[in-house]
Amino acid sequence: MKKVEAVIRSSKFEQVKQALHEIEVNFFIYYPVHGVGNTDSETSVWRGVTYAAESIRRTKLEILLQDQNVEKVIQAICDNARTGDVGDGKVLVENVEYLIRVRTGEASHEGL
Amino acid sequence: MKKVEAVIRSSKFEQVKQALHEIEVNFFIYYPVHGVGNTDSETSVWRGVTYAAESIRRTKLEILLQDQNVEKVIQAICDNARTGDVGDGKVLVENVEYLIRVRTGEASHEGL
Amino acid sequence: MKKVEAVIRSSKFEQVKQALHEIEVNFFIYYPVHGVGNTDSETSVWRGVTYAAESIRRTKLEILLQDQNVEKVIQAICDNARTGDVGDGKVLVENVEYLIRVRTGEASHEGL
Amino acid sequence: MEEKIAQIAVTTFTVNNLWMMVSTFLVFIMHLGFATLESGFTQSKNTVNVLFKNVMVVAIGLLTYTLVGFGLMYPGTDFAGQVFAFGGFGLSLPANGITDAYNPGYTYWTDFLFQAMFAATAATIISGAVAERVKLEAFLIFSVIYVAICYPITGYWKWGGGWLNTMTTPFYDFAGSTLVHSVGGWGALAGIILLGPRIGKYVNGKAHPIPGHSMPLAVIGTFLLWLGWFGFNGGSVLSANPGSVSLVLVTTSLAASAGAAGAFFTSFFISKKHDLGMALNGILGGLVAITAGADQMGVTDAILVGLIGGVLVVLAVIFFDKLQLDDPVGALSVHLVNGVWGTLAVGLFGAKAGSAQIVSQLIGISAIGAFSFAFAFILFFVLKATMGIRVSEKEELEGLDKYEHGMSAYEFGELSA
Amino acid sequence: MEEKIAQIAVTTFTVNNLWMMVSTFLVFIMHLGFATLESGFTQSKNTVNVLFKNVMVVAIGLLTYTLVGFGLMYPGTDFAGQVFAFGGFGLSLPANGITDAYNPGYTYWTDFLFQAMFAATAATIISGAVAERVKLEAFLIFSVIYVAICYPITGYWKWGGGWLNTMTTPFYDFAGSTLVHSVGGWGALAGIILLGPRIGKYVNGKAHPIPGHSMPLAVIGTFLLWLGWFGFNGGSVLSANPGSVSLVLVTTSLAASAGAAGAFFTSFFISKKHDLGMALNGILGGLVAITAGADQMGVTDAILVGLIGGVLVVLAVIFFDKLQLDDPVGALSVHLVNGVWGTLAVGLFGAKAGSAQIVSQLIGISAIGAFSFAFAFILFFVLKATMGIRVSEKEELEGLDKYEHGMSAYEFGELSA
Amino acid sequence: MEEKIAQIAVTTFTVNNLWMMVSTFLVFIMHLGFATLESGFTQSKNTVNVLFKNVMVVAIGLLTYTLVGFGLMYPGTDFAGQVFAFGGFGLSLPANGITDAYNPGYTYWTDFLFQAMFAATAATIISGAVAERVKLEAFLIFSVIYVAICYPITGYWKWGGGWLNTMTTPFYDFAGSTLVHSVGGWGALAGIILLGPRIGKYVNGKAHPIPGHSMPLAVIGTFLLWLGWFGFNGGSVLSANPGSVSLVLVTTSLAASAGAAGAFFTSFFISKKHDLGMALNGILGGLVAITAGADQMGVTDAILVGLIGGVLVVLAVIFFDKLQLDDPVGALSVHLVNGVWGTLAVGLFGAKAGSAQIVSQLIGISAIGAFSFAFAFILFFVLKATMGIRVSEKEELEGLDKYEHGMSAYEFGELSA
Ligand SMILES: Nc1ncnc2c1ncn2[C@@H]1O[C@H](COP(=O)(O)OP(=O)(O)O)[C@@H](O)[C@H]1O
Ligand SMILES: Nc1ncnc2c1ncn2[C@@H]1O[C@H](COP(=O)(O)OP(=O)(O)O)[C@@H](O)[C@H]1O
Ligand SMILES: Nc1ncnc2c1ncn2[C@@H]1O[C@H](COP(=O)(O)OP(=O)(O)O)[C@@H](O)[C@H]1O
Repeated sequence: MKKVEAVIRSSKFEQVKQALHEIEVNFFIYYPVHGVGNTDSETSVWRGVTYAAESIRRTKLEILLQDQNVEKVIQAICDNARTGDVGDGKVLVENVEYLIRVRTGEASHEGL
Repeated sequence: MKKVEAVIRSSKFEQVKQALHEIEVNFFIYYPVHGVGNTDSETSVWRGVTYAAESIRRTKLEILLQDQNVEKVIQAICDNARTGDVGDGKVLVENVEYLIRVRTGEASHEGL
Repeated sequence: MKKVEAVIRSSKFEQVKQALHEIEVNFFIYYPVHGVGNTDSETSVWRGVTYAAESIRRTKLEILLQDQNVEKVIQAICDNARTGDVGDGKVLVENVEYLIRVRTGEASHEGL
Repeated sequence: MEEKIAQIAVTTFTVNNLWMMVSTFLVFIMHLGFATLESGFTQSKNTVNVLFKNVMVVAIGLLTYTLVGFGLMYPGTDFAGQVFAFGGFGLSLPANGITDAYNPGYTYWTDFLFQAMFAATAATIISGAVAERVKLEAFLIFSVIYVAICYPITGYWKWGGGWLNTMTTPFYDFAGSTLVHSVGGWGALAGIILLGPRIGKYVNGKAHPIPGHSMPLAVIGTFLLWLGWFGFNGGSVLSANPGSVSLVLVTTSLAASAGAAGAFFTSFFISKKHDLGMALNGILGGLVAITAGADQMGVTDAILVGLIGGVLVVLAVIFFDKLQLDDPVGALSVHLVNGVWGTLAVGLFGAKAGSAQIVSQLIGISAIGAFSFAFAFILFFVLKATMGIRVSEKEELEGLDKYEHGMSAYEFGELSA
Repeated sequence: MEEKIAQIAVTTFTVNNLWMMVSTFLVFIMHLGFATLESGFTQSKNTVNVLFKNVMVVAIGLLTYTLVGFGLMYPGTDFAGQVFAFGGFGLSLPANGITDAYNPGYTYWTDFLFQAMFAATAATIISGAVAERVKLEAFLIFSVIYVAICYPITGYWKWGGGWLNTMTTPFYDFAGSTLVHSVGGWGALAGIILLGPRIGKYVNGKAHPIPGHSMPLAVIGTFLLWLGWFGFNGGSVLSANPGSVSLVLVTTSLAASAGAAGAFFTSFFISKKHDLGMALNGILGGLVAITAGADQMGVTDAILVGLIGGVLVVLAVIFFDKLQLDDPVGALSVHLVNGVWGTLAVGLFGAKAGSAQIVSQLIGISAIGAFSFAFAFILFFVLKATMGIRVSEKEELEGLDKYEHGMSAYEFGELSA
Repeated sequence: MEEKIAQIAVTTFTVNNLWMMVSTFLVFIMHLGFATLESGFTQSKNTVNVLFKNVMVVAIGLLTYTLVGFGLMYPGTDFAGQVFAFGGFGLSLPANGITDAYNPGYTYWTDFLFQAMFAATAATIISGAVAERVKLEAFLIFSVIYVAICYPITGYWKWGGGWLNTMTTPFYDFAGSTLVHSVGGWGALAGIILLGPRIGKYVNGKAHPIPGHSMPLAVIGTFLLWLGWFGFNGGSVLSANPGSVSLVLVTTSLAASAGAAGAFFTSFFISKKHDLGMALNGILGGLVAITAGADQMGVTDAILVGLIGGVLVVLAVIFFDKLQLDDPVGALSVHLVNGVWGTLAVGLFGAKAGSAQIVSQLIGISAIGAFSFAFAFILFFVLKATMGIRVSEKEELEGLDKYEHGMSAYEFGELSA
């Protein structure tokens, strides 16, 4: 089983969520993170001083998937999170040894 | 060494923490996340419109463990995070290559 | 490719960020977490009751790296996040199967 | 002895003027009420923008009203019964402007400041309705013109002594259900129509709620508005007359309370939850509704007018969502619907009730409604055609704070990181 | 000439009434103070619930007091010296209700509104003490009955001219340390006992702090309460008498300041930290303490009464925690303990000090305490036996906002996501 | 009849005193304004600390002023024209202290309380400037001494009847651009110099912004300060004189509005963004600037004085950053720069304009500036040498709340976890 982690623009989150639901990916978690990196230059101002924001707000998604679904999920995320400007984010794939469903205690190596 | 990640109901967090302390698991991190998934139906209301909350608040724990301790930690989490209703969450196990303690710089493959 | 995850004191974050930039690590994400563990004893007070704060605020960094860069990044983090007191945090290394850049859709096993 | 007796008139004038100054402060604090209410009911990514509009509208509104508005609205007694009149630019202290020869209730300066605080309210009402998508500059230009020209003209029709005031059965609007609140409400309607809904608000014809980001701010706003209303209505007595002012305070409070109760029960009936946002809007609905007849109602009248106002707010919010008119803070339901209801209620309840009055009320509601809606629509339309009135999609999605202001309303990073 | 002289009385009446109206506004704003203080001192998962209670208590309190309370509390002079009396339902303007023949200090309407704002306070005090676990409907029903019946009855004993006022040495409670604050405090105690502590508050007999979620809200609340107290105490002079009112404002401010100082030093001595929550409670403790004798104290008396009040608050918070009486916002320490202390202080400090007065104060404290505690206990008990007064464990753990209100107080997702 | 006529004087006195009490309330609420503004403009890890300082400064300031300050500042008419005088410790009601024989405008108690609320302001201004790094105890000791001694001495020079008031062309400072705001500003400057900037504020000579954590709090603060200024300036008329007070309210409001406009345009010109923080500071700058001559300016004068004030604020913020004087909330730009500007403006605009007045204004600005800067510098220096005035690096980085107070200002864990 795999864990797909995606760091995307927060403003694209709703669209990505819809796209995931359309391909029947209904379970995942997400949370806000700060991204440091190449981004569309955003100038911030505080009390007369203009400065480059050193980090930007991004949303991170974590999705647990059976191996065969990884491909299409990545596709869905990339297609929907893309604006074409620098700063669209990254998706990565990690291996998960196994997974337990708290409610039942059942464990699985392929995903639930 | 393993990393156990658990996504549980926030309202069960205190109980899980106590249970972990009881089996001498004293170090971990946690943070709030939004869970999308099968949950006990929660209806929200905003200005007269009733709608299904599209995500729910969950707490995610990350615990680094020596391989032999994984079993009992999962047990403790499942036993204490369970309500029996849909939405109790998931626990997953990942492999960690190695770990460094910042204070001393010492590295370990089994855990500290 | 590797993912380095570090949990450090939030007050050391700025210094670590500068150090990472100096060794040309310009891309990463970070977010606040609660750490449970051995820490410099912090006493909190609420309405006359003194109690040990059960968790402390830490910042977690996630950095994706080509394998050969892991070493020096860990070094930079440890050197700059260290105060020498208990509670300086941990750094861990995980394996990442592959990475996709959302903007272009290009995938890589070594890092981008 | 003679002198001492002369002092009586001065002291009486001083008391009246003191009350009007206190009322002015109370109306002033309504602007903080609007700022907190509107920012509480909108998303945190647009909070700086909402606050900025509310701050600048007060400042610019006061300056504009100084320059043009006051002269248009109160051109002086030489211009009674007309449709349009202008007393000149700027402020100039008339002879006797600081004695009771000017007015037994207040000095020229107090008069101006009290009226100026009112004027800025109309623009502020609109700011909530168009929030989270309107271009800042376009909105500020709109506000300047609306406060400088539209609000004073319709205000003159009644309070300035214009034609609505000289009809056989004069139109009655004690403190501005129509002259202030509906005028704001009609402007809001025009803005909402021309702007369209926020992205994601209506998906496949269904309303998709976009919850506000801070209920404490919304509650602070509502209480401050209620407080301010004591001056808004109480000051509209235009003197400290003990009987009249204290009656107005009682009807105002009871209508607000009944509005809360009306919205509480209606919304619970509909959604089976205790909807705080609706309770707050119910209070405001009750307040707007009582405004037109606060001095004409008895205790029971006031409670009924407020109660119906509270029920109407809830139904109106749902109704406007059906029409896909996206009003983030409920400005239409509170200020337009209850402005109309309250004005009409003067013909149905209380001392002035009667069919002749109903007709006059309908004339006033329609005339002012038509004028101010048309004015606002044309103005927004011209702005839309020229500079544009809506921010880009990208800006709307990522938040107006980031692009227009280069800052966030909140920085909790340091705290929880 | 005659007419001008008659104007003197009218103007004097107008000034007095103006002051009482201003005081009414100040007491009104205390409700926003309570709303912000109580929500700041409780957890964010229950914030909507806390705010909702505070908003509805004002609205319902005003309506209830209109219908029943005012008639019970001020039945009129025909009912002097009794234990129970009722002047009739609703409000009806008496002859001369808007002239100084009714009262030299205010009109009937002002009288009612000032008193009604007071009445709602007692219920609001309770709302903080039972927060985070009480069922909303049960609390609202409790409030209605408490404000409609219990508060007016004990209020009548003293302020309405009942038996406590006609004793040889009359019981003295200037602005309500006992009649308002203790009455709220006793009700809070009954509620706390019957509800039990919040889950997790006492583990193995040790108090486990549950910190409040927003110190800025708590500070806003405290300052607004202090501001409101100028009207609460200052208005209790019942006229604008320059000497009396200004003395009351000074004693009130100095007691508040001394309360802050008392709590500051006491809590630093105990915990070696600068405890903001305690400083805020110290201010409130000082304010409650001075309330009974604000017009009878000199400068030094006021400072001492406030200082002791501030010390008492800190000790009482710790004491109640020892007894496992879970009071999230410190309502018992502030309103009950200092209500008793302040009432007693009238017999110990200032112009009325003396043993006869001490006895009278003790009689008043005990009689009103016994009646209101019993009333509240029975009422909560009946509610507990019938509809239940506590939410389910699940609801308490996940937050009342989610289940009772279907919303969160804050939505920062958009911001930081 | 005689009696009725005597009542005229009493009633007149009552009205004047009532106005002064209302002004006192308004000045009081400025302290909440400062608390919210300063906490909004600083980081959330230091919020409890900022709030704590603001709360305690009011409490301690009132007590201190009771004990020493009032006697130093208003020693009585026997001490006219001097440099230093002392009327005695504590408060003691003079004969006729509660009639118009004391003063036609207010009682002794009102006098004291109004002045005491002013006094605490000067210390509060400093608290913002030294925020996020000053040691709490050191700051509180500083405040006590500053409010007890420095502020009253320079205050006496003018308002207490000292030498600045008895010059041929007396120095003019209507409500305290210099006597209150600059005195606070000079103290702030001394503190900033001796403390040094916050860690990370200036890196390689470049200013690195440290954004404040809550714009809603900052907006609440600004509106409350504007509200409070109605009492600060309006109350400085020292009676309810209708013409004078209402003129002052108008000039105050227009200067505030023009200040917002000035800062709005200047900051947009500089940064191409709509800088909310600057707009808020612009309002405050306009208010401080008009304070010295609020009763001497016409409508256009007031607008110009405020407009220039708003422009100055923006330029001054940038200027002080160039000098690496780290002022988290802009206290120097608002209170010091505009305090000086406003005082000078009395010689340039309005009824008193003229070269003799300019000279007197410069004398007053310099004398008071020199004295209060020197006083503050020496006092901070002694504190630095003895107990230390700055927290440890660790404490500053992790936040003062954690170490000095053992708590966080916000606990949202429960909410979003
Ligand atoms: N090596 C990395 N480790 C962790 N996060 C990264 C890494 N590289 C990029 N990111 C995250 O992805 C975001 C977008 O990536 P970036 O490289 O700036 O844009 P693009 O992929 O369009 O070139 C960054 O803001 C950062 O948060
Ligand atoms: N595949 C997944 N990837 C990531 N998170 C998941 C996944 N499945 C479930 N979760 C998280 O666990 C929570 C509970 O899971 P759910 O399936 O709804 O309940 P249950 O396990 O009781 O059937 C979800 O809200 C979601 O946040
Ligand atoms: N096994 C673990 N799993 C997850 N997080 C941990 C683990 N051990 C430590 N941490 C995190 O690192 C922080 C510091 O670690 P700690 O052991 O207290 O200090 P030190 O490494 O200096 O001995 C802890 O607060 C905790 O958040």
